[in-house]
Amino acid sequence: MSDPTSDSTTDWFAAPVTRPADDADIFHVDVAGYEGPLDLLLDLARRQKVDLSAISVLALAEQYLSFIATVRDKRIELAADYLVMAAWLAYLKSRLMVPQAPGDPEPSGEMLAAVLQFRLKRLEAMRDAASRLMNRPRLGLMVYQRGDPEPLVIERRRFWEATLYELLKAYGEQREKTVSTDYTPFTRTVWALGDARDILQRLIGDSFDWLPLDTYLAEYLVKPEHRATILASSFSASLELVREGQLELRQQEAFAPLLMRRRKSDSTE
Amino acid sequence: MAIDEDATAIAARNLRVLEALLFASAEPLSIAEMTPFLGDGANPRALLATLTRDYASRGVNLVRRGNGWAFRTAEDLGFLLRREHTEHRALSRAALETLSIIAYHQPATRAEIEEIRGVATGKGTLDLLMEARWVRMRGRRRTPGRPVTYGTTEAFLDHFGLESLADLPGLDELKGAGLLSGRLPPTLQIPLPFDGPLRDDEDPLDPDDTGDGEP
Amino acid sequence: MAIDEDATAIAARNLRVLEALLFASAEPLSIAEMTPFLGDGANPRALLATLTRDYASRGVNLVRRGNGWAFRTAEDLGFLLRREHTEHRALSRAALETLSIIAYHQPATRAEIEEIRGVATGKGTLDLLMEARWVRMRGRRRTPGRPVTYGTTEAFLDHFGLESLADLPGLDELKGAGLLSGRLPPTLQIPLPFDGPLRDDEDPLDPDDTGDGEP
Repeated sequence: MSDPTSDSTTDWFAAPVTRPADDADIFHVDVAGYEGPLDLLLDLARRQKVDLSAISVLALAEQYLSFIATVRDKRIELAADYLVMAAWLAYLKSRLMVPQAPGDPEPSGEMLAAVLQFRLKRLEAMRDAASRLMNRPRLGLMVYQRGDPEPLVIERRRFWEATLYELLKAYGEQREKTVSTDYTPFTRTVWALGDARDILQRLIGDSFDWLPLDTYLAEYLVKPEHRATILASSFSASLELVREGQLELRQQEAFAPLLMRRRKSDSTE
Repeated sequence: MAIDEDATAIAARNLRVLEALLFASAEPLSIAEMTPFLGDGANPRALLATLTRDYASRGVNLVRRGNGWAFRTAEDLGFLLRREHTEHRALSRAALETLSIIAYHQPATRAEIEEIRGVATGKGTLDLLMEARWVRMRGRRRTPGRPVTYGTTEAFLDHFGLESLADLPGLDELKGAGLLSGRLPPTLQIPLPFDGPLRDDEDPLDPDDTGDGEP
Repeated sequence: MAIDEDATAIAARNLRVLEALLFASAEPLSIAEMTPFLGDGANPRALLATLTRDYASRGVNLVRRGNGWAFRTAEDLGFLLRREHTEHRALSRAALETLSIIAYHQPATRAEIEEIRGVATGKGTLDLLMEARWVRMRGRRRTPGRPVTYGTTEAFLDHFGLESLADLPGLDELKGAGLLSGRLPPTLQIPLPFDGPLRDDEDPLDPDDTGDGEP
């Protein structure tokens, strides 16, 4: 049995009329043809052959319950929906048969019956609306659009833009990309300030004679590539030593040799 | 006098332009789509009214479909032109009911459709209706779960020969009987199908919103 | 008298039927195809003549195509259905690179372009440059595989404001303009581009030569 609660592929035009109308054994055991309990109820209601607003809800509930009972006796699986509806209808039946006691907070049987009637009428109305829609002069069936439309032709023309500069730049970059360059990282000797200070201290020692910085550093200044860093670091270090009062610096004029000597401590003066 | 003659000539030309445009297109054209082709100061509505009148008695009529306008063969000639349709697949009952529920109750969520049908609606049914371009996702209802709201399209109006949703068959009776109400029993306020812009309780869809997942 | 009135009504109806038929048909209809839809004793030719006259001044005309008849947009309104859309777009980086290599190294084959760029050049890039009318196929190199040789066009010179290819800057100028860094091996040479007639190693293209296929 297919799942009756999901959409069946039943054709609305072909199938519904084939369902046996007012057949005495409407309870031939088949729920597969119904799209859920509401569909089944609507079908049962139609069999009362009256306006939906005049159907006997009690009779309808009984028919549904007996249908479900038959189906269950035959041990046919039923989707939960059908059983929930059966439970609700049993409740509806009981509410209809027992008069509403004053102060009863539960909904009255009449109200429940009205709800069911409304739902059935609404479903039927939608079915009716669907068939009225389908019977309208539909496009492609009764009404036609232009068979050979002449669509708008849009001619796209693209203008590409580029400047000579962009062109040349692109070329330059391409050519450079292909040039294989070996890159060797350039390492340079750098005298750290701390090292320069230590070396300077050691070289000057206790000499109290004015001597140019270059002379002190003569042995280190052999390699020309080291000259700049050595001089720079030593000079910085010497300034530091002057500030500390350990060294004296003197220069006669701009670019003249930088003379330095150990400062005589005040105590020795 | 000369100005009047000019005006007449311009109107005549604009009518020809509209005729050509509408004849050339298989799909309805909106006024916004037609306006660029008309001269400055043209009144497209008045021109369309003239064309509608001119063609009213002919074998081809100018009809309005939502915001669009299109030439369609006259309805009364349908039986004559009716062709053999082999590939026209009949819609399943589920699809038909779902379509009519969306049409009459829009904006409608899947839960509302299921409430009326009393059955779960497979996603395939809605997909099929959207594929047929009759149904579209409108937005998301501003309620817990943010369900997608569905509505009909202009192609729906076109296919079923409706100028607007107000032309839905039996709409007034259904309204009178309170059957367009989602609530029970019929409330005082009876909603009417609505395919306009988003309502207060609808959020727009994200650009990449693909609708509800499979339930 | 009554018969005449009937005849007029029948003719009017037949005209409507023809209008609808011709409008809805995907192809021009022959008289033989239309006749079954008309009443007995109808004169299709006379009806078609009437319709042709009725529509002669409208935006849509009834025209004859061989043995068939069809509605067509009036010729003077044909421009309506054709719109030109021009867009200006910047050349992609890949296209610029390819173009510059072709400019300097022409005649250049695709393989040569790829060797310099170091990446495969999609056919789309070359097509685009040819669509822009800046690059043309010159001929085919007389080497295995007979690859197409590409060169620039006069439109290229025109667009980039060059009198001739000799105006393309050489090595020193490129360096001077900062377009090539100083750290270049002395072996780097900028070739002299050549856009003259076919060289000795080039064969002319066949008239129907459409270039290389996709690699």
